[in-house]
Amino acid sequence: MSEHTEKPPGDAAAAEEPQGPDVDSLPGGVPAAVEAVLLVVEEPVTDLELATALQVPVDKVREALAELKDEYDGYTGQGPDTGPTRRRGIELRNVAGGWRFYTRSEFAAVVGRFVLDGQSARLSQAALETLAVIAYRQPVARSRVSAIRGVNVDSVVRTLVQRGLISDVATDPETGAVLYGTTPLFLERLGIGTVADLPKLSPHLPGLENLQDFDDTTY
Amino acid sequence: MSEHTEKPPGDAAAAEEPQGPDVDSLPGGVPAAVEAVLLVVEEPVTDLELATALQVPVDKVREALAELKDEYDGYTGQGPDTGPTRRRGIELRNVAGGWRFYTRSEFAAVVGRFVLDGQSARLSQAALETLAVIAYRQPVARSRVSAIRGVNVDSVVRTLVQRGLISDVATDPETGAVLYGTTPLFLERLGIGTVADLPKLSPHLPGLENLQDFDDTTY
Amino acid sequence: MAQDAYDDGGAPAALPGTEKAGRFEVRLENFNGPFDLLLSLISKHELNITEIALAKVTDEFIGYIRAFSAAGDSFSLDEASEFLVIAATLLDLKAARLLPSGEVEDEEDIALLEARDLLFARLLQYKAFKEIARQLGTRLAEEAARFPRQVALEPQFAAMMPELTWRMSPSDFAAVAAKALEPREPAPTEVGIGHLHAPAVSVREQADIIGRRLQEQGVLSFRQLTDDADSLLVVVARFLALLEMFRDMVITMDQAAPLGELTVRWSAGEREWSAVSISEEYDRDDQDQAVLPVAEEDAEGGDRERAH
Repeated sequence: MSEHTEKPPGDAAAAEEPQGPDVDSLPGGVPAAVEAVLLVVEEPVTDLELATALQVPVDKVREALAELKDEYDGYTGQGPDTGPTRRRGIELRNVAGGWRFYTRSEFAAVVGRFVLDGQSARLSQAALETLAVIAYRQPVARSRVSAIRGVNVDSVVRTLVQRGLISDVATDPETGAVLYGTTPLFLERLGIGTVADLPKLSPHLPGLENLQDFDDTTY
Repeated sequence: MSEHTEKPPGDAAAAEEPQGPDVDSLPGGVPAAVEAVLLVVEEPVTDLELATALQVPVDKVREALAELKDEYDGYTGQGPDTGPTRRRGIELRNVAGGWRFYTRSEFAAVVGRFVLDGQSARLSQAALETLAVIAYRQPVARSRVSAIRGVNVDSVVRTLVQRGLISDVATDPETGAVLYGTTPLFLERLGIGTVADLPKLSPHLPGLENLQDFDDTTY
Repeated sequence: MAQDAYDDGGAPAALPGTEKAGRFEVRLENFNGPFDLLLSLISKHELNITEIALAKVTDEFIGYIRAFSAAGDSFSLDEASEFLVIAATLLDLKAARLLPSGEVEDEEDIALLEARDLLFARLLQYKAFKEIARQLGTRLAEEAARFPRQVALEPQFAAMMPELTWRMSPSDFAAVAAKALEPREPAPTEVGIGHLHAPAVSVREQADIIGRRLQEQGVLSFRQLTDDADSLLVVVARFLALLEMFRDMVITMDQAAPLGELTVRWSAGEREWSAVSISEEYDRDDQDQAVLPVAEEDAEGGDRERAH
């Protein structure tokens, strides 16, 4: 998952790892095992990754995730073993294609004091507009973003790369220009699953959904 | 740091008027607030620290901690609002005078499998370069490393900390940012005695003493 | 549809400039780029493609550029030239309106009309992104209230990590450091395509050409004045030149009907007139020879945006 590590040759370590007990038989079962893994993840983790670690079918993981999410939200608990639960200070969310624990936003003021590096600084209007253009036009060259915004965007693009919200994702085969796209961190910061979940642009563009037609025509 | 960013008002606001809403009135109350804080703390946190942050009497925090511990263990839930709960994969433990979440030991095999998956015995190029910047610029804030490398380094820095090659060595007196430096393990791996033994960088580079000049302004 | 589109729904970009003590000022905190300015001008006049307000906007825009020059060191030429790009497009627009309607078989007419459509499409698009950006900002702020768990691994798991294999000598490591610390050139993200652009066109030169023609022949239509123009840019430059000459009161202009033929008449008789007098706003010998920058890529130097 992480780009900063390389696969060890043959995944030997994982293969040799002793099987361990069947999670289903442990107290708390699959949901508890999922919870345990979620406690150590550093970025959203997919149901498939969880199923691999737990060695159970992915359907069971999905079931457990849905159940946990409801539990943390305080909805469920009508089963034979569990009663209704209290809404928790922890939220289980599906963002950027995976699952991760977050603190609930009501407690931001309290929690913020314990987070060392704080949340990153807010983006300027210029950075937000540039980010929006890149998000909806990706993969896109800087010159195109610049044409849409009507100003030079070089330094804003640099800032966004540095903040990890966008990255160069490809090279234009014709011009050789670097093409930018948004990162998983962008999705996470926005709390959405994929780029397809971005709000629709069309309500803001009466009759001009087919933007490609004209923004390819640079002047 | 960057001209495109503004200090989040949250920081200042939190510092100046730590009032916030009364946690007791929020959904989930004190236990939920305690839970939220516990999710983000690196080090065990004491009941007194929690009480200060939450602005509630320490007795209430102790009560909430005891209740939470039981809940996570699957014992409680006899109150009017809550029924019996399932034993969770997360454990709330009191260690060294403070409280912290741990994965439940039954799931060590599963968690271990997850942690090991994708781990490598080698550092990625990104990790290596980040390590190099930190080694030659220490003590240095993550934001500065990110500025020098031009990309977001958050997750690489975490990897390097996890690997024991760097650690937080100080706090920037002005910004409060964590400053990183290399560890004795790093020196050992490289086979040198002290940081001063690092080879001098070639003369075509701006002298280390001048590095401030460019990375504060150019990026 | 067009009208709705210009309704600056809840987000009227405040007019960035105000006349104050005879000097032009730009409130930089409100200013975020040329399109922003154009949008504000347009919403102020509730611009409609077929309305005369377009001329007003154009004039006002030219006023901006003049004021920029007059303000001297407060504004970089970069900024002014970026405005000029927009101004040129606006002038395309205005010029398009001046061409006889119904006679669009002329390729140039079509080009001008397309330029108009292009500009409005661009403005609409920009406005859409502005609104979306606001939504994203709100969303990001809301999300910032949630903190993900991000803590070090429990020691038992950290200990499970495979032992690091380290084959690097101190000098290898220094080489990595040298490379990583090297000041990076701004990434050459695009292949230079400057050579593909039409050369810059000087308003002064064009003024000289049409000025002489008008002096010789007395009355000419805009069509006649531009029939030898080999590019859209020349047409634009000549139009700019006409505006300047009009200001200098050496010509009069007459248009019987909206979109009708524009007739230009030399009104200065034998009076001494030289194109040199009109040039300052557009030709800045000391700084930049590009009079009408053709493409955004030409813009160089730092970021000219006013952050926030």
